[in-house]
Amino acid sequence: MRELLYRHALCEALDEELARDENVVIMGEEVAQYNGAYKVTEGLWDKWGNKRVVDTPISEAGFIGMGVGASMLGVRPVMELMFWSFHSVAFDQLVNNAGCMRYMAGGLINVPIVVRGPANGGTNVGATHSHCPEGLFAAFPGLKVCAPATPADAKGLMKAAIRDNDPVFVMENTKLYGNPGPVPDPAEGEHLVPLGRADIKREGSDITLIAHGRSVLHALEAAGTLARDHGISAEVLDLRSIRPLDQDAIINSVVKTNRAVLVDESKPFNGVSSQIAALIQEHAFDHLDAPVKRVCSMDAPSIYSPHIEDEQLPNARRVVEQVLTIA
Amino acid sequence: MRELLYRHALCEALDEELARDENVVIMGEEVAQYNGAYKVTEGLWDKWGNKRVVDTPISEAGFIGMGVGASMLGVRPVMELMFWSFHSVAFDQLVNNAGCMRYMAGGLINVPIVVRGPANGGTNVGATHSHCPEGLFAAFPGLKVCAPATPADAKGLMKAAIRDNDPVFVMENTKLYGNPGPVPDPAEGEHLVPLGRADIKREGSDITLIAHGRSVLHALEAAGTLARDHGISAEVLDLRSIRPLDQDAIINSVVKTNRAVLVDESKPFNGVSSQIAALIQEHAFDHLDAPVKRVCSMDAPSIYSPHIEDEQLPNARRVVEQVLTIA
Amino acid sequence: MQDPSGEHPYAVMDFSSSPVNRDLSAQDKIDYYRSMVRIRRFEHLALGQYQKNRMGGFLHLYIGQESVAVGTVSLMGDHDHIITAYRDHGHALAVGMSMEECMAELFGKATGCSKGKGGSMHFFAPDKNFWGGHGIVGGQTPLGLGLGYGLKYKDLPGCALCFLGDGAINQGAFHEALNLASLFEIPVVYIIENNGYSMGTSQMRSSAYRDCLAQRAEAYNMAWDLINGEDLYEVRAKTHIAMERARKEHRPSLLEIQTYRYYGHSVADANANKYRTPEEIERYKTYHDPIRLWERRLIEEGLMTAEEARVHEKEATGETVAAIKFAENSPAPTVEEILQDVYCEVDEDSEAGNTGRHFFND
Amino acid sequence: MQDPSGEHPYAVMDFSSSPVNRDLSAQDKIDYYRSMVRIRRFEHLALGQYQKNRMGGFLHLYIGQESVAVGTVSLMGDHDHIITAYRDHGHALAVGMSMEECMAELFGKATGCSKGKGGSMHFFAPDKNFWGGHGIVGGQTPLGLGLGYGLKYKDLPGCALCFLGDGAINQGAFHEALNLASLFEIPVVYIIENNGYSMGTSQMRSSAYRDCLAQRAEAYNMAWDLINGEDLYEVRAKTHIAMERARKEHRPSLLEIQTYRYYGHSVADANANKYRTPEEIERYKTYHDPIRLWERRLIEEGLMTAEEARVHEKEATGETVAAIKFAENSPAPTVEEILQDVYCEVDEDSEAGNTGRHFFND
Ligand SMILES: Cc1ncc(C[n+]2csc(CCOP(=O)(O)OP(=O)(O)O)c2C)c(N)n1
Ligand SMILES: Cc1ncc(C[n+]2csc(CCOP(=O)(O)OP(=O)(O)O)c2C)c(N)n1
Ligand SMILES: [Mg+2]
Ligand SMILES: [Mg+2]
Repeated sequence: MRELLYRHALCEALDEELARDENVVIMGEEVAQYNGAYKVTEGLWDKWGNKRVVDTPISEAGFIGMGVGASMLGVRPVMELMFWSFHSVAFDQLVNNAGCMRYMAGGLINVPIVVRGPANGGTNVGATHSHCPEGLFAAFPGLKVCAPATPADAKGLMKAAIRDNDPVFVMENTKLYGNPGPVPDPAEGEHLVPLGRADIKREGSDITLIAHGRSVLHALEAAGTLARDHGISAEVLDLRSIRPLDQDAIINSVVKTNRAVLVDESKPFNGVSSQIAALIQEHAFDHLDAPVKRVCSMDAPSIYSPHIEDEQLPNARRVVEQVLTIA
Repeated sequence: MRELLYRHALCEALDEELARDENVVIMGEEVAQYNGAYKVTEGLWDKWGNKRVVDTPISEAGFIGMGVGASMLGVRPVMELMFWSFHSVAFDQLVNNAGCMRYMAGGLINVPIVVRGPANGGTNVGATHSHCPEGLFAAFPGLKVCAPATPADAKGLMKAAIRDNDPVFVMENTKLYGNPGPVPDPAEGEHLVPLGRADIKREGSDITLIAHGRSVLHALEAAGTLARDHGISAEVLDLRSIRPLDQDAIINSVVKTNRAVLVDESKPFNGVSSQIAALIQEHAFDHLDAPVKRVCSMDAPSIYSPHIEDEQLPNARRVVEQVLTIA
Repeated sequence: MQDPSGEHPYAVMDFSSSPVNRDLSAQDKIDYYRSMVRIRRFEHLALGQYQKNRMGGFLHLYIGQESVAVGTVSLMGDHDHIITAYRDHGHALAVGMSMEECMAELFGKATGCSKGKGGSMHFFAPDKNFWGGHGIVGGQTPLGLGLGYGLKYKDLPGCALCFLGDGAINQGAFHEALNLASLFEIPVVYIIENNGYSMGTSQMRSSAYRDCLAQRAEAYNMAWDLINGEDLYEVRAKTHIAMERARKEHRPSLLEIQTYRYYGHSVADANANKYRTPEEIERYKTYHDPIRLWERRLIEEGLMTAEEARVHEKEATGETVAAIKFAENSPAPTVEEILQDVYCEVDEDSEAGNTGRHFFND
Repeated sequence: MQDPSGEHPYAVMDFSSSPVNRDLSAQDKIDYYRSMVRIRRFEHLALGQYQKNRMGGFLHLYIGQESVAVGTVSLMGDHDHIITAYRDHGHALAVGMSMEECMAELFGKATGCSKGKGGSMHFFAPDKNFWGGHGIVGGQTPLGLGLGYGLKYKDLPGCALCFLGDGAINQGAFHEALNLASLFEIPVVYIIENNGYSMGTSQMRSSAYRDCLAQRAEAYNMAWDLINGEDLYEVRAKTHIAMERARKEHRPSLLEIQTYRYYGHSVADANANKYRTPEEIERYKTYHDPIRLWERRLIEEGLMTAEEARVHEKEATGETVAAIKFAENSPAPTVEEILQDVYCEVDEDSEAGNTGRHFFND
């Protein structure tokens, strides 16, 4: 299969959806003339012009609310937050106007928007720019959240998100943008990855490593080490979508392996993995041979120092260490 | 002991701290001349005047950021959000400026502010006004969160919060404001309740009910029913403070009872109880005779209808039902 | 009958011959009267029901401000859209929502416009181009911008009317929306319903400004106007200009309509007579009531008699009483319904709605 | 040497005899020169280190804007405070932070001003009344208000200087802060450093306004002024007026200082020469460079020779080289240090810091 970079897979998804549906409009800071701060939208303004690819001022609450409002009339805005961290200045528009409006209107309204951008630490940009808010938003019924780890999933989830009739928040990752990976050729048909379906990225029998986003790569690396150095066969389950969540896949895997370590770049208090741990102990209680363990970012605001930031984040070494405590 | 209403206990705390420290200033919408939308600050403007009790425009980001800035110079603002739900328009100031600034400054700064107000559903004001964000904020290292259930705890925690040198978010409850309860007389000395210390509100041996805020009352009511109708002795542990968290008290109780049901008005995905469940299964795995169960608000935006909203929230009946599934 | 205090800050001109008013039929003018009266009766009787505990939460009454909703909505065509804050009953009835669905919503019944899920602050009727009813102060202002954006994007010849209160202008989202509206040339008309107070805080205590609130538009190089809300003709005349500017030139405006609310901020407002004097309230009722003034006008124009006015009032009362009965007799939502209307895909039972776990109840 | 394009939008007046400039000593004026040169050298050499991968994240260079930080900070007294956005090296050095602690911070070392925790965007020196260094666009503007509030609350005779970019003015928090500043009469001076662009977006494409950005202050009944940033005398003269207004009358101001950045938005800005022409950049460097203009001025005034100027540059280079060495030789923070500086009570080992679990690491 042809290889694409994660960022180009996203761009291809946007391009295809722009072509498919004239209501799709890309907007955000520097997405048009500048080609995107991280070049995800590269070439789209040249190709699609001012109407379909729109630069906005630095007014996240304003333009995201604008997108929500326009979506009520059938426009389908795909809005970039240059960093997902900037959710903090648009929070009301995101959780109340995107998340609650359908409900408060008794179902008369739906809000088919996508908000996308990178949501991760690891790039030495400090605490305010390194939030991982996927668990935070998944906490709000009415919102959907996904976090692709590979180029193929990035493309497939982005296309599914754009076609979804509910608000979907796509959490990308600056550390993945440059990663290559196989992505099906458009000539062979549409490549869509449904929200709510996890993916076993590596089969195993002794323990389940559950992750999403870049943590999947740490889990895979750890699984390699575990197999090679410790004779432990680890299954790696990539959640891909946080809400809807593929709970069946989680429980099935844990029922098979009887052990789980969750890898999650969130901070530990109410990270995505807090919820997964709570679910596993509830739904697979009798199948667990050991407590569910978690590998999260160290519990402090994100540090700047490039010498040490990677130590704050999950990494394969820390995953292996946690696995060895229970396997 | 004399009885005070929850709101008056809070007011007494504010009044005492205004007297103790001339840097304490109360601010928020309608807190002064109007006496507070929920009358928590009643009489304080009359007594302390314009400098110490300040009405603000409807600009939550502006005045909370202002409070954070002033606190760096030694002022100790106690800021009311008329509803904690309005955190959504001040989120950046709350999580980044209050929560991360000390860290980003390498500890050169501290932010001794209190943000307070009601954080609850149950008053038929709809989805945007009924958020329970205690778990959401406890997720941010740098912030502290507490949620008193009784007048005495309300007073004691508020005073501790004001004296704390870190940002403390006090989650009150409109459904509790009118509740009476014993509160120690100031004549007998300062009444302080430290953050980070849970309180056993009822002793028991068969199961632990863990709650905070108004859910403590549901847990107590359920414990009564369980004792009376089912011969089950339930211990009720009131967390009081979410972060810092009294993990020892939680684990000790579960080690004793071997079972736990968490009662939590949060929505279930990443509610406070998700984190507690994750902690219990990790730290008391071998002591659990059954999965940790949770009673949360039903997983939808908060409904308006007064006929049905109480059914969306935790209540004693639902707690009893959950207990009976595992005890 | 001139307000003897002379305090009213603006000159009173006659706008009856403005282009948009000149050709109004007698029936049109009487319809406006009926529309205002219906709002007032609806709310008066709703207040009574509130006091009898038939509804929960807040009830923000619009009484005193009726000319604003009726005057502006009367200008709306098929492609014009409207959105407002939580004080939304007037706009809802003005766009043609039935008293039944509105009253049932207040009663929290499944027959309510929002199925009992939204309540007083969250009336919606997308089929009538009415997009709510929003509780977070200022939160609706970017949505209104989005309605205008959508119209322009789809090349439709309409505009969006976005209402907010005098206290709401100090929210950050509104500022962002104004800049975007002007910069992107969005067909939106922002209308500040200036009733002088945000809860218990007077305009002076909440906003810094030069001559009036709408003047803030100048900062964004945006057109603005100040309107005497007690005069339906003036409301129509000036709002029409702004709507035409939006529709034809894609240029936004900021209007400030001076008006007054007779009741407290909400029914729960215990201080309604403290932060303003009883005299102030009486003065408005006596000299500035938009319904009484319109009634007098129609009588002067020979289009309606005082007796006919009473008949309209009676009809409105009857309609409201029937709506109350309807609301009373309607079923409440069920527990199962709590989980509906969260996700469109789930409600529609689509493939996406059936993939993965959407709800996390125990 | 007049810009032949004549594009510069403001008239050039001579502010050397303004009250605040009149009595400057030769040494003062030379110090300003040295201060600007130190900033520029520091950043030039930092850029080199960045390109050698000695630091991570962003590096937003201030080169071209030095007169703004140096001119305004030169007016600060003991009770004046300052806060800015992420383009903060100039302000940091101007208030007297050492090159060592600044360079070490860029290198992510424990000896950095923020112990390697903040990085380029988050320099802090509370002992020098410098409160950062803030990465969220506009997020610092309510903090600046709070500094002014604190001064007034404590009855101190100072003011707060709060800097922001031309792109930041469209954030909601700034609007809220302006209204509060004017309404509460807070001694704060907001200073827009208008370098014409927010990342790749020109002022015209991001902001709607009438004549200039600072004019938005009128909406809040606030004083404002427009300043030619290439002239240190003008920066000082006009900023001084605003600071005095704040200190003596507790009235805020909004200043717009027109300036220019020579490099990209950050070093990572690959498009720096696309959204503006190389000619535009060259024109600024040739005709409007604040350091060269100040140098010429001092030479004309007979206070400094060209040779002396070169000596100052050399000294600044030497100082920066030493700072780089210091940064290189400093230790990185340890893993344990990641968990320090989160909670004051924990760091101080107080009772509150020891009650309950504060951190939730596995
Ligand atoms: C963000 C936010 N802050 C505070 C409130 C509480 N609140 C509701 S209405 C109101 C006053 C608004 O006044 P105004 O905008 O003048 O509208 P009016 O009530 O006069 O129609 C306040 C403070 C809210 N709903 N949302
Ligand atoms: C809320 C927020 N949105 C977006 C960004 C990303 N960003 C950082 S700087 C910048 C441009 C700011 O331009 P301006 O205010 O003119 O300041 P300058 O860089 O010119 O100094 C943008 C978009 C951010 N840091 N915060
Ligand atoms: Mg008002
Ligand atoms: Mg700029």
